[in-house]
Amino acid sequence: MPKRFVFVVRQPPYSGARNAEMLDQILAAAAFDLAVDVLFLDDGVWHLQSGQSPQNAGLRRFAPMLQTLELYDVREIAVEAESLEERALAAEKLILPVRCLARIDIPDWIAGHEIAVSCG
Amino acid sequence: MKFVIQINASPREAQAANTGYQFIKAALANGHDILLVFFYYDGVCNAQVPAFAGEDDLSAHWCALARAHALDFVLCVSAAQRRGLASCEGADDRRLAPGFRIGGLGQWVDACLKADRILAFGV
Amino acid sequence: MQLDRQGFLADPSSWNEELAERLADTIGIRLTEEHWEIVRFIRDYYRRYEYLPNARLFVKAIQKSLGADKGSSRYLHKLFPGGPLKQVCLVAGLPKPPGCL
Amino acid sequence: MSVLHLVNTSPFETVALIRCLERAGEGDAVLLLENGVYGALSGCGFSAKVAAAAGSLDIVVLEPDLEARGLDRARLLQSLRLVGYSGFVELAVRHPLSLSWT
Repeated sequence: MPKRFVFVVRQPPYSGARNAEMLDQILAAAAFDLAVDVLFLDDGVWHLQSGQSPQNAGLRRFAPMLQTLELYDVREIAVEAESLEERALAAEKLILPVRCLARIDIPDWIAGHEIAVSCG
Repeated sequence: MKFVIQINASPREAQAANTGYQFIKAALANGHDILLVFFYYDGVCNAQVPAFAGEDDLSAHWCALARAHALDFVLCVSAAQRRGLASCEGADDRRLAPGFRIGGLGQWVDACLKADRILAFGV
Repeated sequence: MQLDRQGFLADPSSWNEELAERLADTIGIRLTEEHWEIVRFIRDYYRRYEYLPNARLFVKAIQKSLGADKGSSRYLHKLFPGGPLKQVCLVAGLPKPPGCL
Repeated sequence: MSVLHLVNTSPFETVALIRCLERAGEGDAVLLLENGVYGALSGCGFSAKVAAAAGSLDIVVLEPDLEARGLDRARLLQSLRLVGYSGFVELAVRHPLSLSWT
């Protein structure tokens, strides 16, 4: 059976080159037609906030890049429901369709993978 | 067991690279295999050679370890390019400490598929 | 037409179809409709995602959008023998993709 | 598959330790290393949470990092165990997955 990857994103956007580099690593696995899931936790969920316009801060937009997750058949884009709630974010207003997982179900969900990678 | 190790931090900013180094030594001492040490994010800075000697220099320790155990130390090319450690004009490994080479995420994925365990040091 | 040290268009906003022909000329390629299809594809990709794929993803993205015949290294190498992703970005007036040597 | 969680930041500086404990599953291990070893202290604001989690998790402290920081065993929560780098490798062997928390 092919190995299932999960990438866990906990850092907010605009964390320097890290954002693009974490996406490169996720997509590298996806490019091999592997089963790849991404989990946004804690401040990582801020990546999914709609309406980000960092141009006036002199920063590059990252949200469009994240949309390539869908293009390359990343299997599941999951977020933790509590992480959204704590930040007053609504799942249906995010920039990508996501699967919401309750905090209590996170350990079992992660345990269903063969390779876990922290992306900061 | 077969390990893939990812080093994500510069040796000058955090302890994580040193921890990874200690872990690899212990894993080898316990009879495990290290398929690949992949340097990513600021971890590519482990391949920089300091311009002066004297301070404890992890890159020298990495070199010795790579030589002693014939380990494969790969820097992600785009992470290295972003930090000025690889040129954009050709495969130029000359600015790297001996023992390190330029490679890509494809090698990391490949090694992960063959490995029993994947560990990262420094997020 | 101003080029950078690696032969890429210095000012991407100055790109137009006529410049594309001249850029292609610098790498010895005469653009056919097959070339244009790939050039338009990568410009559209970059406009939408503001990010360039790596070589492997590039092939995969073409596969999804133009079909398996065109989404193959062999087909793309025939069109752009010096490295499809790098050369198509050069012709399309886009930045040099990271990771390309 | 069980997870080896690595926590390498001080609980006085970040919430990584608490966030990790909230997502660790029964049978997982949590290794406190580097500045994360401060999370093994007793009598601090977070200590009760760590002690409670030690019921269902294997919470382990990397001894060389503890020594480096001049902390002796007497100041730590009772239920935690200490390992060296070999013990760290054994933990990685026992748990197929690993996640880092910063």
